[in-house]
Amino acid sequence: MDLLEIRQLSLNFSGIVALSDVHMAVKKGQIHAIIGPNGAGKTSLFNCLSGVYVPTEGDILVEGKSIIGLKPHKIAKLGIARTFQNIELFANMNVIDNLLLGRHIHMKSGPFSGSFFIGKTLREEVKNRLKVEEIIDFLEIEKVRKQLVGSLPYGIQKRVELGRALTMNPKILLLDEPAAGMNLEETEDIARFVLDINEELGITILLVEHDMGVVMDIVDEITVLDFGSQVANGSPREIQANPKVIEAYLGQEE
Amino acid sequence: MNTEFMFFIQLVVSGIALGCLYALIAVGFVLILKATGIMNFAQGEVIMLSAFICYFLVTTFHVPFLVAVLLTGIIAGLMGIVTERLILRPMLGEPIFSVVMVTIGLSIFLRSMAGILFGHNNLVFPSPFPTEAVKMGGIVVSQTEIWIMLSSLVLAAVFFIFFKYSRMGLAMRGTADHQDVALLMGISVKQVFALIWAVSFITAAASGVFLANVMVINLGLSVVAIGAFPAIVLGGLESIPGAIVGGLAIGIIENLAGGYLDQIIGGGVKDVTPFVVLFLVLMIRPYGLFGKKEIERV
Amino acid sequence: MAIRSKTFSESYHEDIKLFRTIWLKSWIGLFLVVLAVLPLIGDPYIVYLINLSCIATIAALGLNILTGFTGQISLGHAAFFAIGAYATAIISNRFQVPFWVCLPASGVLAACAGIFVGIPCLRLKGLYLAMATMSFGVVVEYVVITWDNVTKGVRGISVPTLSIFGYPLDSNNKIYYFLIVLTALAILSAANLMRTRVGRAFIAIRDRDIAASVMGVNLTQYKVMAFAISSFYAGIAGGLYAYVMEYIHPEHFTFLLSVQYLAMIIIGGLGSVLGSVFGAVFITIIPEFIKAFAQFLTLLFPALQDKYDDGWNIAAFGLLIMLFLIFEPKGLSGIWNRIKTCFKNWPYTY
Amino acid sequence: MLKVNNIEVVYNDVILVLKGISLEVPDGAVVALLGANGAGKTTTLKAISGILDSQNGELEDGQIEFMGNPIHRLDPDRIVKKGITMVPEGRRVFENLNVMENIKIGAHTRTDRRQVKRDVEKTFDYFPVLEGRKDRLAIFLSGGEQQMLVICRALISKPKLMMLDEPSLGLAPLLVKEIFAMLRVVNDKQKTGILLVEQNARVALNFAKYGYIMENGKIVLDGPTDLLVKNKDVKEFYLGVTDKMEKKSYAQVKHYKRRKRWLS
Amino acid sequence: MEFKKMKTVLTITALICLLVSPAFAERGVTEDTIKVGLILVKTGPVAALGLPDGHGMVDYMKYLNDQGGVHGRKVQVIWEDDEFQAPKSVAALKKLIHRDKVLCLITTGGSNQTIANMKTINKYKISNIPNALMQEFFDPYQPYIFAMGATYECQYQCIVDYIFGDMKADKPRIGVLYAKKEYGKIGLKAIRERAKAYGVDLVSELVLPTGAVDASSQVLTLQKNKVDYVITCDVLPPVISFLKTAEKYSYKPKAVFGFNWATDDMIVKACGKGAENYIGVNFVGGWNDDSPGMKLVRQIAKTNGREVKDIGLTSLYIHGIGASYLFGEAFKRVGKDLNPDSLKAAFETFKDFDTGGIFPPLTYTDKSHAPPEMVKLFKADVPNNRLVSITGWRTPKKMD
Repeated sequence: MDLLEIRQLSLNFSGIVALSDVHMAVKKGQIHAIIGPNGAGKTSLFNCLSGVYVPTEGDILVEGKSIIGLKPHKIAKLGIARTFQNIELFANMNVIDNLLLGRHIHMKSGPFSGSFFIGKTLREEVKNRLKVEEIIDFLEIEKVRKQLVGSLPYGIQKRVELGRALTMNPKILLLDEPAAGMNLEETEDIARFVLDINEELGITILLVEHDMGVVMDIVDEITVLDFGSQVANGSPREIQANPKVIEAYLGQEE
Repeated sequence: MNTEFMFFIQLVVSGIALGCLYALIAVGFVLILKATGIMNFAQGEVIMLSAFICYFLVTTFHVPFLVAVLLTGIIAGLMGIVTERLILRPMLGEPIFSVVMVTIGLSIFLRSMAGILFGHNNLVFPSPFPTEAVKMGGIVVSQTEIWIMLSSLVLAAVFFIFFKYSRMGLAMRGTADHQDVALLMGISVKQVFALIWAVSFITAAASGVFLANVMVINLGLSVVAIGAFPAIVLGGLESIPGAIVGGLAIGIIENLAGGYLDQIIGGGVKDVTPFVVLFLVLMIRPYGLFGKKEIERV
Repeated sequence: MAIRSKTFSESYHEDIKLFRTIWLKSWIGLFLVVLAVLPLIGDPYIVYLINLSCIATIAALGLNILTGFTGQISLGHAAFFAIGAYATAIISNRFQVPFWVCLPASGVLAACAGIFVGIPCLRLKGLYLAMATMSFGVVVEYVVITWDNVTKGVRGISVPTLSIFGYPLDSNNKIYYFLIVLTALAILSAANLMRTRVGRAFIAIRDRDIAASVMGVNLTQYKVMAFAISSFYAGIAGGLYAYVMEYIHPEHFTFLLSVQYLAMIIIGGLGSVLGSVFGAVFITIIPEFIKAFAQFLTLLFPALQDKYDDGWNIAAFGLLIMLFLIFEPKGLSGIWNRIKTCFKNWPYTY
Repeated sequence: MLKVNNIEVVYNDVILVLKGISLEVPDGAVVALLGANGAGKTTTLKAISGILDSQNGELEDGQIEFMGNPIHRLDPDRIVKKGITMVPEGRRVFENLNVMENIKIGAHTRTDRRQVKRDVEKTFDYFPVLEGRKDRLAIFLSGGEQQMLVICRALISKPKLMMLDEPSLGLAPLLVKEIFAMLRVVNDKQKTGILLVEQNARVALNFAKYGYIMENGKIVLDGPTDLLVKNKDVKEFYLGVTDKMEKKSYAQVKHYKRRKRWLS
Repeated sequence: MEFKKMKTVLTITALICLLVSPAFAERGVTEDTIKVGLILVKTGPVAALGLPDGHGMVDYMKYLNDQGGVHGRKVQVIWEDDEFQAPKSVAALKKLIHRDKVLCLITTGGSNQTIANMKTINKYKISNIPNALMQEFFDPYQPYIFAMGATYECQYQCIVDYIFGDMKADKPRIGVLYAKKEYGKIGLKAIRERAKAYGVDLVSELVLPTGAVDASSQVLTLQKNKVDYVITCDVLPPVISFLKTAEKYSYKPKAVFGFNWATDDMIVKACGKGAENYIGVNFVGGWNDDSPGMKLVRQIAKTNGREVKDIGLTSLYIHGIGASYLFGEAFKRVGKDLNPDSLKAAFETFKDFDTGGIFPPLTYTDKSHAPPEMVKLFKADVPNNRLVSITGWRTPKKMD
């Protein structure tokens, strides 16, 4: 069974068709990319997956269970984590707190126990802090631990956002343009992290990216969207050779 | 015609007159809200000050009424520019909360200054409008009210045209969206802000002068501005036509509640009804009747 | 160079402690001692002002949790405060129950009202929310005035003296200790709450609500929870107010009171527990300082004696708020943080 | 045309972001400014267009000259009037204005209103897509359309120098090509100078005649682009090719913490 | 730097206010002074009521001092502004007692402030004359509160009596406009009960709020219900709004009545012809009365350079002078040995004490501090812009 399956998904938005009849499947353990021109509906698809938008038609199955109509926080509990195109970090918290928020679904303390901060709550905080520190090590952001994320440079913020998604211990990680606005070195870093996450942590990854260098090099499968509908699906090699994709998206190589 | 029906019509008509006043006050709020995102809590004090200024111009300095109105407008406009220059410009780029708080500080300051400068007595404006009311088919409208309605209408039209078609109006709308990008377009944001505060204060002055004609002038006059809050929200905070429709709606609702509900439920429902209506409207339309729904983009 | 002990931590457990250095602990100890002996040396006037500050602090903490931390603007805080005050007055009058039933009951009632307002207001944001909560305030005021066989309406209602296990706290100096302890508890629990899971979720909602929900924060639940906690604090503060004043009247709980609480948290610092304390004390005490200063001026310049208008006191208050925010838009907690860094780095400037 | 001479910029009175930047854009030239995130490229553009104040920044030292006149003390609206327009990063359209109004607002500084009308039609020739969306609110445009719109909006003010901050950010490859082709036309026809800040070094170096490379608030390398592309470091760190002009694969990036250093 | 300076200044001022608190053996009384407190609103919208009242109180004490004081002592008045808020009023009283150490208060201001202070007043034996007129202040007996001025109930009973008695109305259609305040609610109830006693039900009971922009819906409703006697339980500004709106709709009831806070020459000045049918009740004399007391009032105003238009509400100025007059008299009666107890005792020797027409004659005993339940009625004199009294002091008729 595929980990994630999208069936005949359509989304209308103030009279504008954002997605129509999209279907695709993400296999467990793979890195899967969605590419397509701007306005093709890639981000809208992500928003449907994480429950921010409710699709007009179709179905989304995670491990065979439909997540249509579930609120975002319920979907998060099912193991879907994501990052955003324009960084959506909590700018007034420090890095640790941002990552600890990622642990939200794995923690239990409520308003009463929180007010007293003894015993179980304290132990829980420390335990989750350990997990957060692991991710901090993994992403090499030890130095900025206690800084407010709002004051960090763009590249680091992107990495923190990735970390925040990772602390959720997701089954599937949705990455929305992880390499956008990065220079070569930073792009390399991100590419490496994506591979590591996939290999070492065994997390399935679905990503949207415009940097064809990255996409073609690291992913297992690609889905191409244009005007809200699916144009092609296949391995990087197949996609690169697909005339429809070249016409709509890649352009002729000079 | 039967008296019940006449009663209803008369309530609606006087509600419209009252609503025009609310609309005028609401427009003053909305102008600043639209361009700068700031809710100016000192608006009521400007209204009150204008009423006092106009009163003293007419009584102490024996300035003819129309000239006094003009002078009041000019003084209010200058006050707007000074306020923007001294108080709000240093706050550019600061959190909106702090800026709103500054206007609350300003309101405290202005109110007590009004007390110091103009005293605490109840004053009655020597109204230039004849007290003879106009009767049309049994419906009574006072001349003051006719003036209020006419000038609200004219102001609304002027603002609408200004924002839709003029270069400066467009610049203001742009500034409302993104201040920093507006700067890059060669728009002098400072100028825009100074202008908007001046215009808003002038609108407040207009409502102040009219209020002076229908109410006793005292420091409590500033509270009327709070009565205009429901109008602003109903109109959707940033829409001038919305503010006007909102004002009218609130005026009519208030009067109808006063005429009918007060007898049934009893005890001052008139004042509470606008707020209850406001609450209910927000439950159904969280962005007011005319407000734009913000699209969540992530 | 002075070496300060304990500026590093050896475990995460230590890293998340509230009071980390020995210095901080001793300063707090000293402060508590000063507070404890104050009623013995200061006059009842000052004690009364501190009592008012304590009540304001608890209410401001509540509002800061909702507005400062969770980002839900409320202009109806006075209403929750009023509900707490009236609950205490009515319950203690009708059923003659002691404070440890009355006070929590007031808090819970106010919290219920908070939930009642919070749920329909879930979809509202910014000014729209402010106006909706303000409407609630207007309605509560109306109900309190109109429902006179319960609230005694515009007559006002008197409150029995607060007594702790038979010992009546019948003077301001006696009730003072009670208030100090409760305020300290309120501050501590707010500070604790804000650095745990719930508090983080609140801040996340304020900063980016969509991102927060995608990270697994149940927006509905947490927004309503913020409303409930905030109004719980307001309810407790209201109950204490009723005990301190021993008589309450609808005119004490107007829209202006809501604005005043908002002023406290903005001046103190939004999203800062300590800021709420500073703001509450500032707004309560500063008018007294201004008055004292004005008196001082008339001593210096006797010519002012008869000319001085009391309006100047309030004008100065308004001016002070404006100037303060123009120079320090982040509020008192901003100044506090600067002083703290200054101390930390002493004797170096940066 | 534009001369930036040794400028220093401080944020919030404490953080020194630009540590003496000098660069030059000759008449009608296309110049690229490259560098890592946080190197200070955007700050440089902001300093030139005079909008540092509104962001708590301050120009501490140095001069900026445009057509021989110093402009670093001018308000941003005066600078626009002199002929410098900046296209900010991140497709900053006025969301609540429609496409037509967005373009018109770009002509704020122009007084010849009749000519503006004709010019609006002309800009639509560059991006015919926009003409069909004339009355749509800008918020409803797709990312690519928004990027076109902000470029149109900048063009309508008839700038002598156009500064673009990451025009390719988040755009599909085909669209990137289209936009740069259009910029080329503008540069050729109207002789508008272009100062380009880009992350996408490959595109930028291909497009510009001269390039500057920034690191940590300083210019570390500059030269004609045809020379720059041959530089070993540029090749490795900006173009991602090996000495033998082969493209590296991201999948083969090594798993150790790398640091690059520039001599400076 | 700036902050440091500010801090130093603040600290110094704080220290000064702490240290400059003089200590006296007997609170508020020395060889040559009597310290008297006064808590009354000075700023904000309600100051229109507080200022003339307080000025009257201060002016009379000044007059007393100019006459040589009381038994060689000059009276020193310390006026604290409470902004009409109970918490501030409580704070002000604490300051007056503990810092300034006053002997008594001339007044504690409005009803809700006075009640909030009640306990302290009793504890520290602070004699005072509240200027709100509530039954709670003298029933049950409050040892240190000396109520002055007919209660709202009494005032409205007199109004209803006037409608049935003097105006000889037959089956009058009575409507009430009230504010949702203390006086409004008490007034409404009193009118309702009194009318009932005459066998008439009220036709309309409408709220007219204090800050009302216009009174259209109220006027229209009264007009529709053919109300011919309107009784207002409202302060001046809304009553003025009402009269003006009524004029607009040419609504002319036979009479419009108002109680003491709305019985002032101001109403005629403001409404002109609109006030033609206005009749007010008050427990202080009229400004132009020819009584010795009112002559004194006018003389005090003159020596203090106060003209009628500066004073504002003259009826309140008169009230202020009256209150101080009572205190002056009490000080005189005590003699040299002045303390809280002897002051109270002196007040309790008042028997049919005549203020010369400022107040009706009044009596206090050690069992009752009830005010004289007497009022005068005043009618608008439009050409002369003032109210003139149309009756002498009268009490509500005994009903059985």
